[in-house]
Amino acid sequence: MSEPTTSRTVTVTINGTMVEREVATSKLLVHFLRDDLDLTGTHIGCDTGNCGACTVQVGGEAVKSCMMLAVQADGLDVTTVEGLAGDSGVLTPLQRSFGEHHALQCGYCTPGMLMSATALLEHTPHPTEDEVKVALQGNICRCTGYWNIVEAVVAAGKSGSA
Amino acid sequence: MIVNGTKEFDAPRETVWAVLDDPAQMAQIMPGVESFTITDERHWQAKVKIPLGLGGLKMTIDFEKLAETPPEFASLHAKGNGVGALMNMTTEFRLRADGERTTMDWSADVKIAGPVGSMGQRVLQPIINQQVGNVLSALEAQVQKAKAASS
Amino acid sequence: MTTVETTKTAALEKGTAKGQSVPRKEDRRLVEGQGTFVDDIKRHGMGYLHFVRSPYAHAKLGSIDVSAALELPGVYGTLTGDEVAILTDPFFQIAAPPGAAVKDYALAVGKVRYVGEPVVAVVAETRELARDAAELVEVNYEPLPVLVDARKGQDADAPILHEDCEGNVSYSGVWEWGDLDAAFAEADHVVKISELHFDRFNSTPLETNGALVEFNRGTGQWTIHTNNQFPGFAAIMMGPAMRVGLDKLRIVTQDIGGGFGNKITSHPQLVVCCLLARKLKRAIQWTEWRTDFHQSMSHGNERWFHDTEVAVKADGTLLGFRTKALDDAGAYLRYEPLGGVIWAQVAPGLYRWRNIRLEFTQVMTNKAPVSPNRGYSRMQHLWLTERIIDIVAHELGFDPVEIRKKNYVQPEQMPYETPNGCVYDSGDYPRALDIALDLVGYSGLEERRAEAASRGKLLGLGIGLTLDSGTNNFGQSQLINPDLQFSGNNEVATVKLDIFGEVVVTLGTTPQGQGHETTASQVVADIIGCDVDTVHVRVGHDSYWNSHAGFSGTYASQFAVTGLGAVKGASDMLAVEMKKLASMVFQCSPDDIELADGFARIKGNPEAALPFMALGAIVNANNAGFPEDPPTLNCRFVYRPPFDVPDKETKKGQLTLTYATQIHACIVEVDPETGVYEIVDYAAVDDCGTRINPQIVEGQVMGATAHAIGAAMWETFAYDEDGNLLTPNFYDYHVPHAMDMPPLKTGSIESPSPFTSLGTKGMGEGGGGGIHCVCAALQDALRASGGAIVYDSHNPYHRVWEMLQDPGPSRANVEVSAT
Amino acid sequence: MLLREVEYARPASIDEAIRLLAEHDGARALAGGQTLVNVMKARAASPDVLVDLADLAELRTISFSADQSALEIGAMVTSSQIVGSSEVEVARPILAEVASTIADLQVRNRGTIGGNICVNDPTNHFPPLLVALGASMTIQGRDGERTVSAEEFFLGVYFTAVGEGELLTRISVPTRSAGTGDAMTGITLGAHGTYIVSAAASVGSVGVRIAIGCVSSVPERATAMEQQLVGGDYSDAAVKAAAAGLGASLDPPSDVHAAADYRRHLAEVSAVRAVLQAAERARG
Repeated sequence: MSEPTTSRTVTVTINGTMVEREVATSKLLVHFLRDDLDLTGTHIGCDTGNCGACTVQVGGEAVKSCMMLAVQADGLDVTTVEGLAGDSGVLTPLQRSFGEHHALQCGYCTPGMLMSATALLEHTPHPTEDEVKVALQGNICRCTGYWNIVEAVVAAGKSGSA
Repeated sequence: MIVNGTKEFDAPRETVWAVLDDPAQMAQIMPGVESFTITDERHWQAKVKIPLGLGGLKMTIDFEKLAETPPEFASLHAKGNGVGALMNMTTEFRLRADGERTTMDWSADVKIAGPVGSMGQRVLQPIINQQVGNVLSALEAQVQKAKAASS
Repeated sequence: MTTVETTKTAALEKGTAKGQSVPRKEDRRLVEGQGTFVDDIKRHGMGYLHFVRSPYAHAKLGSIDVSAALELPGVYGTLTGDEVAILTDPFFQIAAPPGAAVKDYALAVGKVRYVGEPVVAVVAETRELARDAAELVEVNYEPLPVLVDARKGQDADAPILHEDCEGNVSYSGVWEWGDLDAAFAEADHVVKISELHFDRFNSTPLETNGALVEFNRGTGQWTIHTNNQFPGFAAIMMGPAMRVGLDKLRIVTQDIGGGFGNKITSHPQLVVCCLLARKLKRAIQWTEWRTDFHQSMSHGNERWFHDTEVAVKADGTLLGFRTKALDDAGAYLRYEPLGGVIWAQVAPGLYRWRNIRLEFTQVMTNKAPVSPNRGYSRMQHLWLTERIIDIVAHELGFDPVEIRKKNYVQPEQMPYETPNGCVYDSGDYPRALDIALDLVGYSGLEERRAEAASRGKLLGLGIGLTLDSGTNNFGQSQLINPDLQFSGNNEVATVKLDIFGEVVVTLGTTPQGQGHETTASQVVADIIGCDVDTVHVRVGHDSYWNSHAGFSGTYASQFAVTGLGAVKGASDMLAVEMKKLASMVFQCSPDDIELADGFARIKGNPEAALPFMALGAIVNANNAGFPEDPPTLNCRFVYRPPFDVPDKETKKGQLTLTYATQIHACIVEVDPETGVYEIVDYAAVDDCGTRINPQIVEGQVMGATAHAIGAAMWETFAYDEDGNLLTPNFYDYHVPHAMDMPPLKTGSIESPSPFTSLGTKGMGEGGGGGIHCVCAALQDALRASGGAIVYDSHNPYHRVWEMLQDPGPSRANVEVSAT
Repeated sequence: MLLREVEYARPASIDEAIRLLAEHDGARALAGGQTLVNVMKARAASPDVLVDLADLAELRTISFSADQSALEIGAMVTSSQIVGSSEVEVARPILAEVASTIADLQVRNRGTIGGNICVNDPTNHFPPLLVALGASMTIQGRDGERTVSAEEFFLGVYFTAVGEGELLTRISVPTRSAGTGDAMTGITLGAHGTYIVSAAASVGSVGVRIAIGCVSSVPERATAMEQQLVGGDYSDAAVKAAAAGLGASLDPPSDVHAAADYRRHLAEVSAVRAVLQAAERARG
């Protein structure tokens, strides 16, 4: 039996570490990550779920953490940009490719782009240019015009795993 | 945004007018009225929760009767304040008697501002049309009730 | 990947960092999510600020009741306009009368003048609570008639925004150079265009404005962590308003999520944060929402051009033009009316016409305030000149390519002085155009047109040329307000050799993605003789610790000139000191010393070499027995471009130091049934003189292209008649995403600037080349279906459909007469 | 960006979900949240209780009806699931084709077909498509379940036949028979963007069904056009002739993206294109 409450205890595995916290049911996942857990690599660029700067992986899929309540992530695996290189500090081929292809300028959209592209490469290791564009459609970048980002993801796919 | 139309009633003009002229009956035809206060014969206030499917929009609406020529013409101003929304509406209607039937020409100039207005550009007009449709059906029902009561 | 092709026409120098696309120093932290953006900064006990904003475009403010908000547990306090009016003075106005009389405060005082204007600030323990409390603030508004259309701003019955101004005009002036009467007498044709409209939009950086402000009661000093991109300007605005010296305002920036000029005018909100930090004795955190940004911050200048007349000779020679520009400044003058002069940096565009007259009027309206936006004010003007060229070509039957080439300033004329005394430093416009045309496949155009027609599509080619004037001469502000005490420009850098041989650089700039850490390192490395990795450029800007000057900041395409000029100057000084120090050690002449590979060594004797670490250690830790006036290895240089104050009578003078060019060309296909169109080919060719880091330069060109395509096709700040913004979020304000972008080819040539120490030119803004070329391409495509004239910079599908349905109204805009 | 306080429950069964929806005033079902959470962020609407359907695995399946005549899609099936479903590919591939153009990948990963149609935003993809396909919806309440046709289902923006205390459980789409062709087209704001006008058409042995989106608060059946096409002549000229007058019969909204007249025109163009493409597909 489940009765309505305004706060709940959630257990989420974030970047491989299990976290148990009491959260308000009205709290968005993105605020849980940024404000409660200090994982500030996940960004906020709009109020309406259009920009994708807050993209994280939940259960292996790219989702926008501003259109999801923290309580909805209960029991799930969440990966943020901080979890890509992990404790080893070794950048993923995709992260390196972003640098090599000048796929970022201000870097604000970058974490969301990386999370969307990482999910793509996990499903489709060697994507075509069109597949990359489709996967990144939900991520807005205002600096690069996307060309170098698409190129970086395609190149990461060519170079091997993500 | 201006919406307008024509509505026919199978009721005499006086019956229709009586419904439209009575704030208490008006309260019956507005969507989601939770409370209704009559300040004086020209001013009244309604607290409404407009049902929007995803959850209601609460608003306090102040009405002011601007002009009337019984039993054929009236104009009304409504100013609504709610969290996230602000509404300004001027509406007028003209009743034409047609024997035992009545034809109403109506129009409303609706202005919606605030976050709801800005969030909902793409759905605002369909929603307003939908609410207008609801009001007109409720009015029809109310008129029929009044007609039945008076006969 | 074939969408990007670069035509390299300048060989890279070998063995130097300069000219190489070295990897960016910024990238590592940013791809790891370890950048520090303003909303990432937290302080113990900080209060979150939420603004109560006006739902009305124009209203008198009645009583304001904050008591219910204050009663909510966890609410720390509020600030109202009444308090602001007591605690501060109105912001300094750049305008001369009539605009000078505008009273602009950090919160609305007495009246609100646009939807979204901050009226009350509420601070609470959490973000959520601040918003809840804001909903409990009761504000009484008495709505007033609204002015939305600037064209009605001077009507007798127009609502007046600022009663102190006696009208809505913020600035007006006549700008005339050459002999217009003679030009029109000489002309064989006069082309008249009754109205053109440049639409309102902005670059919408992905990170919105924000701040974390602390007040130190002991020193009376504020520390303002913010993403303002021009702290020097913010301080000039804030200090006098807050009645404190500028040194009380420590402004700190770190990573900034895009700016594009839109993050210059956040000073009103920063003042609110400062007042609340002092009042509530706690750190104040403010992060603007996207909707708030769209409704209230830094829209680009909307501009009309009326009664344009162009004098043309029978052979296509353009003699001159006259027009009346009407600029919409929005509700307050936050950086305006500088837009009233900035356009004059590019008065003739790329063309040789010598006779120009422009009556400029700027009007205030009940819309968001206008402030700099990538290509600020020049974009609007260049759009006019490009529209003129294409409309003249269309009406008189000239080829748009040939008429351009015929009228371009020619490479052999460089440096070229424009009719208003600006000097175009270098460039080869015809060659750049040829490269762009080649990249979009111009030679096969007619075949492609026929092929598209066979599929029922209308195909058109357009060219858009743009000048990126870099490094403002702030003396131009005196042309709109002779009393202003601004002129010239400056920027500062410090370069020091640290104790273990690391080179440490501080900049006065506040980059927002332009890669200053990287390019500065490249310049330093070449001069000091070390590799780029040895150079450490401090991230961000701190007005307490970074050396800075009055015009420090990142705006107006100037880093490659002023920023790098300062870096080069300081690096040269340091190199001299290092050589001197080495010569003292080796007992030789400084001229015998060379700096290379991290060593100071005697030329021709590589064995006699001191590592930089030794130099750093000697000066910093082992300096007993030094002579008088020893080297400090800690050098500061202020770069100052050689500007004079422009002539206020003739309005002539050098307004800008360098002129980079971008030439854009595109091919569009229009579906005549719906007006839907698609860009099927696109090329941008850039010439910004010597490129320090070609990849970064190309990235700027790409970004400017994307902004322009967005503005041409989708992005608009449209208002209804009540002054409500109809596009306050990314649903309705559609910015292009990855699937929207056309294939892009880029090319470049390098015409080094003779006026700068590195041959570089300011670049990065791009001035809307994409808007110009999309307009031209649409007009070319519609030629086969009614011959509509493209009269607006923004052409959504429905406008194209209207022009297809009935080209009449657009055609009625244009008239050709023989003289 | 910040929600008002809201109660939240996560039932383990459909019955429990229905009980929660029925017992709590102002309770709303939370599916993928790709619209509801947004609306709550703007505080444009504030449900009092959210009933999260995440744990109701039985609403996440795609299967065939007992007689194989229909595809049964659970209300919590996401757009991404539809895109990747082999059942959909076999039985009604248009569903996947359309689902793959909804919003963006992140939204498709969480957004559900049930949420998409219960919201019934006029710009949404599924409502006109399901009307054209002749789908039906199963709604469960305390007193059992009932089934309504797609036309009866859509009542207005954010309004459907799902009443208080009820839950949409599944959508039944007839499987494609030989000689059936489906298509959906329209004009969007940017590639795969928000629809300005949409049109869905399904051509089959008994004729054609056409539904227009973005022109009113519910998908509009183009019945007059359908009737003109009963003869089965789907030539370019015939379809265009049949569409004449469709625009004039509509009363679409004007907004910043399109004036009403332009929408009327686009409705005709889109209907023609959808029917032509559907007919071509019907021919195989």
